[in-house]
Amino acid sequence: MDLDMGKYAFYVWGCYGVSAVALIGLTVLSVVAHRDRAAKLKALQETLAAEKAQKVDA
Amino acid sequence: MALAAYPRNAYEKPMIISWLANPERFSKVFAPVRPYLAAATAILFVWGLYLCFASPEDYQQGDTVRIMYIHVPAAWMGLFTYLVMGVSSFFGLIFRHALADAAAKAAAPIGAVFTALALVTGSLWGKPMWGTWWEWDGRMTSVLVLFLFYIGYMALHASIEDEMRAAKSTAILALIGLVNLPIIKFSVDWWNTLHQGASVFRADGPTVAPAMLWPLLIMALAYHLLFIWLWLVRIDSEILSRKYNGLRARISFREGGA
Amino acid sequence: MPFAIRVEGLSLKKGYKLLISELNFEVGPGECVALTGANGVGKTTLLRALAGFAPPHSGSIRIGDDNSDDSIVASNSHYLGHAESLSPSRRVDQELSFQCAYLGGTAQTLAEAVGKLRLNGLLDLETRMLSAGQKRRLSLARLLMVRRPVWLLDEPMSPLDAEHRASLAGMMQTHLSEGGLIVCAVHDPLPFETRELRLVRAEIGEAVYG
Amino acid sequence: MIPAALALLKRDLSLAFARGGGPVLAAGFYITLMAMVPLSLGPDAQTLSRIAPGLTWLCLALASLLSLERLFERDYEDGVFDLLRTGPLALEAVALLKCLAQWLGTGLILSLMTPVVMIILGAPADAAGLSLIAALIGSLSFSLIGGVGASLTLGSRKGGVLIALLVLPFYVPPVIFGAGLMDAYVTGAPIAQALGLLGAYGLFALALSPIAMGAALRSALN
Repeated sequence: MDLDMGKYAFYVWGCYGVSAVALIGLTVLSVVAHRDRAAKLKALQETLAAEKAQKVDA
Repeated sequence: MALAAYPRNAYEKPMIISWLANPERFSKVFAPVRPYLAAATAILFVWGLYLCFASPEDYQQGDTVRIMYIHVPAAWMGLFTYLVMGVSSFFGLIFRHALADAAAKAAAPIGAVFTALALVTGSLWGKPMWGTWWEWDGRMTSVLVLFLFYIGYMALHASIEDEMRAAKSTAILALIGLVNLPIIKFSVDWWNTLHQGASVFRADGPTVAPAMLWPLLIMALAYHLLFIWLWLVRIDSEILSRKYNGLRARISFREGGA
Repeated sequence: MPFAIRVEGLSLKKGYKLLISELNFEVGPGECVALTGANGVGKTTLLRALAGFAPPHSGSIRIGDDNSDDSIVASNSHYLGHAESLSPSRRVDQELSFQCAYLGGTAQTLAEAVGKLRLNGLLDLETRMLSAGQKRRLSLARLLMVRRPVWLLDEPMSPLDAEHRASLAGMMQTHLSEGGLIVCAVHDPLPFETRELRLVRAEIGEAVYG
Repeated sequence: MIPAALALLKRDLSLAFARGGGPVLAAGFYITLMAMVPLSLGPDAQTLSRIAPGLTWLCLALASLLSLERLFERDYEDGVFDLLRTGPLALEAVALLKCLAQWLGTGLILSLMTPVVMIILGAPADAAGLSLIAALIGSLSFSLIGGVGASLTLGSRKGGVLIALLVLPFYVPPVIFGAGLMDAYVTGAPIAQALGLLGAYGLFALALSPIAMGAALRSALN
């Protein structure tokens, strides 16, 4: 492993840094959005099921 | 006299053209695959990044050669994603698959990020190598236009409220873009030869030494897997939100009254 | 073979919602079908599908004898929707002569339509200055300027006053007596014999994709 | 069919010219833009004459964007398309005729002004004929591609800016070929290739854009 980039440190680490931020950011956004939507859908489905159950009881 | 025809119950079975085109089934099949895909992506990234810094310096470019390992895959993925979007849009438009629309929409932001990374890392590579942040050569200009396509595509999708219409309009845009990209690339290359004196890049780009091939290949593979994984997550997001909207529409329909 | 509309197994969607499912009906020459039903039940959607503006989700619409080709539907029918298809900055006579030339009428049929609908006093006005009733009468002119067997009318009476309602009813009856067909979305019953097609709200099942 | 097409063309032209809308606006914008050039770059004749052809093409492309937003929007909102669709013309033909009317109302006038503007900026006077032909082909391509952008954004909330964003990448080839053509002429290089490419792109736009506009309009209108 050679982690000393010498005089090019700014450019090399800049590239890897920007790429890491962008790709990790995209991943986090995608996964969080996915979780949110799954939770929202589940909540709605549960309310509907509860309503239905109530109707059957009544 | 009333006609004897009344609309029947509107319960509809989704049309099955191909097995996986059913969004429900698509979700079910790929949900268990996604964690493995995520793990494989992570492993490949660790391995690839190790190779990036374990490989020797280039005798000409020195340490900046390590930029290539993330720049070139990003550029490839920018193009590849557009191809994926174009093909998805084609299926969405011709066969009216809702899943294909979702697939095209889900791919766009990923492609935009890859393309932006290609531009930024290219610029950061160009400065130490050629002494300039930006060179108006054919390749960079074309990638910039590609990036603008992604922006336009996403802006168009966001600006049309009706989901079906948005899908259709953006699919048409993606297809026109697919046909036009080679023409734009050609025109930019033609323009570049016209003004060749200004260009500092070699037309064929740097040749890759074998020792540098491995890190490049592994990183490219990691980028591909990352794309596929993110794509699947985002498609599933789309399916979930459509299902949610469908349920909402059904409730408002039921409670709407006359 | 006289004209007829045959609708078989027709399903129509609006967005993700299936509004009309498996609808069957026929309209023969000299017949007027009155579409009734609550708001949002799909009357306009059905009329637009009959005009060939939106493809059916499934099923078929046949107009005439054999096929339901888009252009054939269009050139055999008049569609009058809620929007009056008028440009606000153009004068009434300009709009009339454009519609007449575009749809294939003649100067003579134009003059006749103007006479029958008593549009003479409006000809030099810009359409944005007209009242809703006047605009509707202007739209009705194309039914007379260019003879077509099928009239698809979306609540044609609503902006008109009593006098003009009666005269439109007369126009429709004349059209029927000449062997024409009318499909007409209405809220109030028409003052002549019609067949009623009542659309009922479809029970939406699962969220529908595609 | 032909009387219907003529009637539609006549109507759209009269709408375009009514109250000095599109054409005067586009011409005024074009001139203003060109007047800004020496003001921003300095009046040095040598610099100006070198960049005149390219700048003219850039301004032509920008001015062509102006009236696109209203190309289909007004008829869409007024429900005129319901009437147009019950006529003898296919939606593709309707769209093409509307583009043609829009071009006659703006692109043609901008093209006629192009040689004058170029010469004012210092291009040689004998380039006038060629620049007119190139501008005619170029502006027609701009109108057709612009029509596609206008049909795609129909009914969306941010019409104008969005059309520009969608359409400008597709303006790249004609701008390159057109400006390259004038460059070649001024420097004495052969012009056949650039002219051929410009014409080919125009034909390509003519063939493809009605199909795309028809599909987009159909989806917006149903």
